[in-house]
Amino acid sequence: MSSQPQVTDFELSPELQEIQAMARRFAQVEVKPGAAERDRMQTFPADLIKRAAELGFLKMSIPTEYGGSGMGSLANCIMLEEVNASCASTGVTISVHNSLFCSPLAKWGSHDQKSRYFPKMVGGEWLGAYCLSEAASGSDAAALVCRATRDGDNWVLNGPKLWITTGSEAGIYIVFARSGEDRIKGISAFLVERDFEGVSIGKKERKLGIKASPTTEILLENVKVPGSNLVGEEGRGFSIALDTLDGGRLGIAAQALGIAQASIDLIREHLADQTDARGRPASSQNSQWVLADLCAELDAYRFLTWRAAILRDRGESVGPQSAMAKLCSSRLANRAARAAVDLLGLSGTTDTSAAERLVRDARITEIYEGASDIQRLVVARSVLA
Amino acid sequence: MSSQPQVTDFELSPELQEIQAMARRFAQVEVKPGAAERDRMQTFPADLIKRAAELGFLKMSIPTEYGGSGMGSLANCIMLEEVNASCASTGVTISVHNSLFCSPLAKWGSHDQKSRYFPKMVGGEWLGAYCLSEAASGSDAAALVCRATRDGDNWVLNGPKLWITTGSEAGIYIVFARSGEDRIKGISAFLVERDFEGVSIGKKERKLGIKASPTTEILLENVKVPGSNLVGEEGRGFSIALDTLDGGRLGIAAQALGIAQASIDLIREHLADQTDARGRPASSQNSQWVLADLCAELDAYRFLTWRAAILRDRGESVGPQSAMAKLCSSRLANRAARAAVDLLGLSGTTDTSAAERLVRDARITEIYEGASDIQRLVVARSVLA
Amino acid sequence: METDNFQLSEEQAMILDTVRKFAQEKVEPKALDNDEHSVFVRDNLDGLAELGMLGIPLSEDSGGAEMGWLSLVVALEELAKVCGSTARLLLSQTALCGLALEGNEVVEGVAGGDKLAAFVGPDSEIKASINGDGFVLDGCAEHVTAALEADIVVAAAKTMEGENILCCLPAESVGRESVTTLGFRATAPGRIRFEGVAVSVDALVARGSDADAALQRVQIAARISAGAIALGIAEAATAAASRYSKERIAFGKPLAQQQAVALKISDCISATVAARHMVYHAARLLDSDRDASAAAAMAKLAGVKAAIQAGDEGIQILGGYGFVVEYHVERHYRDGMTLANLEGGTESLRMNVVS
Amino acid sequence: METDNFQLSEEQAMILDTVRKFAQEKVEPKALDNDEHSVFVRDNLDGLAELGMLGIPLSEDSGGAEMGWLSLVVALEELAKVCGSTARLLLSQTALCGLALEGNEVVEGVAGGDKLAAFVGPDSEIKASINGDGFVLDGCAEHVTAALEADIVVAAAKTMEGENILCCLPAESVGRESVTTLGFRATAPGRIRFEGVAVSVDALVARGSDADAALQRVQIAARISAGAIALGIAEAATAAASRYSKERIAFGKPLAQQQAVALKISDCISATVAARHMVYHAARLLDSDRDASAAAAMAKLAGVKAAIQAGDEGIQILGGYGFVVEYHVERHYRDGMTLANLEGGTESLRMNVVS
Repeated sequence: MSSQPQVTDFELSPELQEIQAMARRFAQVEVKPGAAERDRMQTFPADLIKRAAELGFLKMSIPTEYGGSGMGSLANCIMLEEVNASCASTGVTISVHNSLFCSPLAKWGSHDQKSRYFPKMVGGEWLGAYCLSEAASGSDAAALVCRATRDGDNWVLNGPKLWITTGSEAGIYIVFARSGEDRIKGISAFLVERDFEGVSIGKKERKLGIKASPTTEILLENVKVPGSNLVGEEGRGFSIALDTLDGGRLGIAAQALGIAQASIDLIREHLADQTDARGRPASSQNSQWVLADLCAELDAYRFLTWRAAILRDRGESVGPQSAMAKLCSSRLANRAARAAVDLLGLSGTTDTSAAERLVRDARITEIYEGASDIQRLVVARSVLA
Repeated sequence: MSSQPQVTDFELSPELQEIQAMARRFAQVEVKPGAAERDRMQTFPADLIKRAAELGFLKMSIPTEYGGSGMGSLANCIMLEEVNASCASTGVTISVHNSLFCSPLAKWGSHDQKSRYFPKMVGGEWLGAYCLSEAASGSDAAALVCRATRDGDNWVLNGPKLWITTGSEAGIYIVFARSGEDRIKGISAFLVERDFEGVSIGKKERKLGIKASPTTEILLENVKVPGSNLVGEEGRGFSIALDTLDGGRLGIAAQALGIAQASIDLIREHLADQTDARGRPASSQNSQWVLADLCAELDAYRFLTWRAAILRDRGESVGPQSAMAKLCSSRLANRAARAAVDLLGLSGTTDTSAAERLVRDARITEIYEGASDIQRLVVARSVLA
Repeated sequence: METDNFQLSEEQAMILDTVRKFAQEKVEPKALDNDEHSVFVRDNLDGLAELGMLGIPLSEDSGGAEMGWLSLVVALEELAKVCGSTARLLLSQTALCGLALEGNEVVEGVAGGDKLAAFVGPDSEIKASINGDGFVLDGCAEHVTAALEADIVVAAAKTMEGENILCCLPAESVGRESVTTLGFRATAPGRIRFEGVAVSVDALVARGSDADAALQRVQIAARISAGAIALGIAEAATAAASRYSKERIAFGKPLAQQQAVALKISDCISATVAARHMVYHAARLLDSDRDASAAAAMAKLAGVKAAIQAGDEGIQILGGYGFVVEYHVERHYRDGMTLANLEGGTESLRMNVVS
Repeated sequence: METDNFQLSEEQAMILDTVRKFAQEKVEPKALDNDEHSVFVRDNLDGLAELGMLGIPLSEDSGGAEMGWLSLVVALEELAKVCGSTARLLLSQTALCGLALEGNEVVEGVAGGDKLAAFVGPDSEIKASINGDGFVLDGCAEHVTAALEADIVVAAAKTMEGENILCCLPAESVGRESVTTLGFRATAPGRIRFEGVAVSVDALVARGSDADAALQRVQIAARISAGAIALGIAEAATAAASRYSKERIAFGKPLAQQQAVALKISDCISATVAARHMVYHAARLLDSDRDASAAAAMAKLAGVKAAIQAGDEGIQILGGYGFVVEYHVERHYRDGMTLANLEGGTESLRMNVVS
């Protein structure tokens, strides 16, 4: 589809509209009803992930030659926005699988790796996860210390990884570890199966939001990884990690757009009940003005996200464009959710409405896959280059 | 051009890129150098307007059958952003001529009216102006009291109009006057030549910004207007006025984008001088972060503006889309210009830099052709409809 | 950010010391766990009662200590630094229920902590209909502090004719349901349903202009008190962010040396200091019997703004650590946002400033 | 928004009355014209001198009234309500030049108003090189109050070795150029060029740690004073918007009854009240010889924020009328933004709060 325009005069192509409609139906009918309960009980949405796989949502970043649909970033964003509008925990699970695992494997992996692993990913038999962060390396990702030591044809990995989304539910991880001393060029990427000896799930985080998505430590103790599981060349890990995040950020931007849309929908429904005798809005100017501002920005940042996704689908480098999309969308998601809490009054602070969950889920979008200050840094460097 | 896409995958068509390049050259080479001086001396940019006419910028909203190029809203926005980045006074003069005069005449005027007047407008012999506001009717436009009384085949107009952009420099005005009692349906639109007896230029405003664009009162005292100069039907004036503003707002959104871009350029140049030994930015994080935020939003609101212009070019009603574009872009223009003043330090508050002019010019974009609260009302009504 | 710049009296300084010690020794250790598992902080209220810190601003006739509202502000601020729920419960028991009941015989039990009370304010728009000498109440209050554990419910309601009434009911007479709340989870929050609840003449605390006056007093005092809680939350979140930024090393130096981080903390400090001025000023107006209505609205607005800003920026500075419960900032953020909607939402308070 | 809630002393209340009367009777009538045509407001400074209001905070030894900084704050606030330029000129003459010259024989002329002085602060980064016993200065100060009309120039400069010096030069010895400024247009603002300007030992006011201390004193006092001007601007713009909103009819009712308008005014009032607390508090710290450094930074930040917000929203509420000179608000907006960059820009002040 890369040769056909995806967005013409700001409208999605018919193919993308179809994906959007399908994702919206799935999200509203199947994902939304249990979202509050899953959040409260911290239940992983295993059944929904299976359904998502049936709908083809887990194979969108997998090339057609390996059984995927190779739909690309924009299709992924369109789908993710819809799912996230109903449940951010379900959304991030799909986003990580597609953007942070399948996407780099498709781009940097060997034919052998793809042939071995993609068949398990296409239908969701295995979910993928991404292991970059450590206790002492968050925004400063290159400070990671997890070691990869050569042992004949194999590598031996050692050291805990932190903040791993889908950590306890994934079948396979892309792990970034230090194979050499150079801060940047000493990092390599490895495919590590959950069932490799020495892999274990550490502490599960107790979090503010996305509580149905397990965030865990992944402990690697003398994990023997075959040399054939090195992704790309030795020492390319950091550039693979960053390039992957450029794409992942689009998934998070889409998540933020979905949360913003859901918050706006809540406000709209709340205000729609308040009409005067002539059927005109009788809600306060304040609430109408807030709604108007949010709607305008949502449209604007959706375009920003689509633009970056299209560039990425063309194979162009999208560091700053992707950063802009995540920066703006994630801020909006938080503003919109806080506005929903605010405007819904006492109901906004209890689970009578979805606002209190949206405001908790929104908060992570400004943090993970590169905090907002990192996005600003990326944009500023590019503008000043 | 309406059948061809104007923007494909967020890129302008080659034709529009050409207009953009031509406008940018004109703006940077011819418009920019004298802008500070014109502002200080409050000099109308008569020569530049002639040059703009030569480049075809004054006939873009005039249909080809009357000698225009009928380029439409998006082309107009593209051109206006560039001109406004150099001089908002020049920009608004062109915007009013195109969007608030030629555009409604093309849409609502009779063949006779177009045949009589467009030939004078095509080359800028006459500039057009738009007379809606009065002392007691700003945002509440329907409260206007200027009277139009029938006198045989003619109409007689009486009453002062206020805040008329290009007031003293225009050759012709579209005047909204009360021809009947009904608050809305009692308003009609008339073409009033500057040289009609009884038309005179009242007080010239002393303003915060756009000082090279004369804002004046237009006094109408027993002005006899031929019946053939009624635009559209009697009583349609208010809907013509509002529809025209939907388009005009896109011109102001483009103006705001231009001011924002110019402010960002100033900041970028200021920070570009500050590099470390390795050539990397050495400016403060604060200034880089501010720059990044502004750049991201500028891209986003430019898309918002283009989207609305495309819809308008298709003949669709664009009330809310146009309101969103003006609301966001005008707020950004002010934020960007204030940031420029702030980050340029002591130079930001003197005419050593353009920042102090940009911050004064930016302020009007949130006010004219519908203040921001009116834009919010339009968006909220549409979302809650 | 020392409070001694703010000219506290010796008595107030004593209260500050006492409550701070209690807060740090008794309240803080269990705060995280109480919030996470919605454990009601009754023991903290009892502890405050033992210290004589429960009826601080209430009159001596009511069993209070008559030490003024600024004294309560200082106490709430200290408690909120470690546990918003405990502060919230103290506010409810004192500034809402205790104050509303002043002059009523029940008040001593409330001021002393023997009777736990829950307050249903005018925000909930409970309807009262005349029923003989008494009334019947209908309606639903969505988020009531201590609803599930209270012995008595103090409720405001309005008749069709617009008359306000204030009554005190046994908790068994109303419907009570558990709700999950965004913040203040350790306050036993609940929904209270009034479905034809009869109010006898005995249960009536005030009506007409007496009820108006009582509700007005409660509104002002509760807003100032809420401002104080917000202030404590803002300080705690700012302090947590500041501490973390000095310890955490990234890109070869402490986070605090990143200008972007330092500026966020700076802005939180400014907002917090502004809020403290507003809250203390409003409390002093009230303590000197001057009109504190607009000042109280501004105090709560400034406090809540600072609390949400500090919670939000605190989470951002801590990054992943800000998003997990162990670092407390996410709790401060939730409590701050929740507080914004209690005792008058932001929109209505902003209108109060100009009316 | 009465200042009497802010516990002024009798002396301060007297200053307030005197300056308010002068401001309304003498300053206000010409304020618009002075700004529009860049007429230097020397006559206002002379008028203040006659009233004994020029050297308010300066020591008696310096020819001042030794009435404290809060007294100056009150005076500046009143003047800024009607004419930012006059307030700005008073600040320059007193809090910058007068204070910098304390202990120097020239100061009496400055405190009494006989000698008009202009101040070039450390912001301008003037370079000093050693030249025998004295120095030679090079550099350019971009925006200096009273530059074009001053008799003397008080300048800070720094040597290659990092030593600060403070000197007092005859105005003829420096290059002076007119600049058009965004705000404070009636202060005879100018650019001052130092191109090898010789500073003799006699012209040296202080050097080394003495200069550091003097500049530190000036910085703190000037920031508090700037905060006071910002406060006056904020109040004036808010008052103008409020007045207009009550008079202007749109959609069949006064603008003030549109909630969106009322909320804008409400937010301006809150910001202004917060700023007043911060400014008065900082002045009181300074008057009681306590460290006012962070408080001064916060005071200026809060003041400028309120001034720009009120100017901006004021223009928005007035609409077209806000954009023209006759309604004054556009001037308040320009003065407020200009003030933000004088006596330390926003970024550096925010850093000062945490350092």
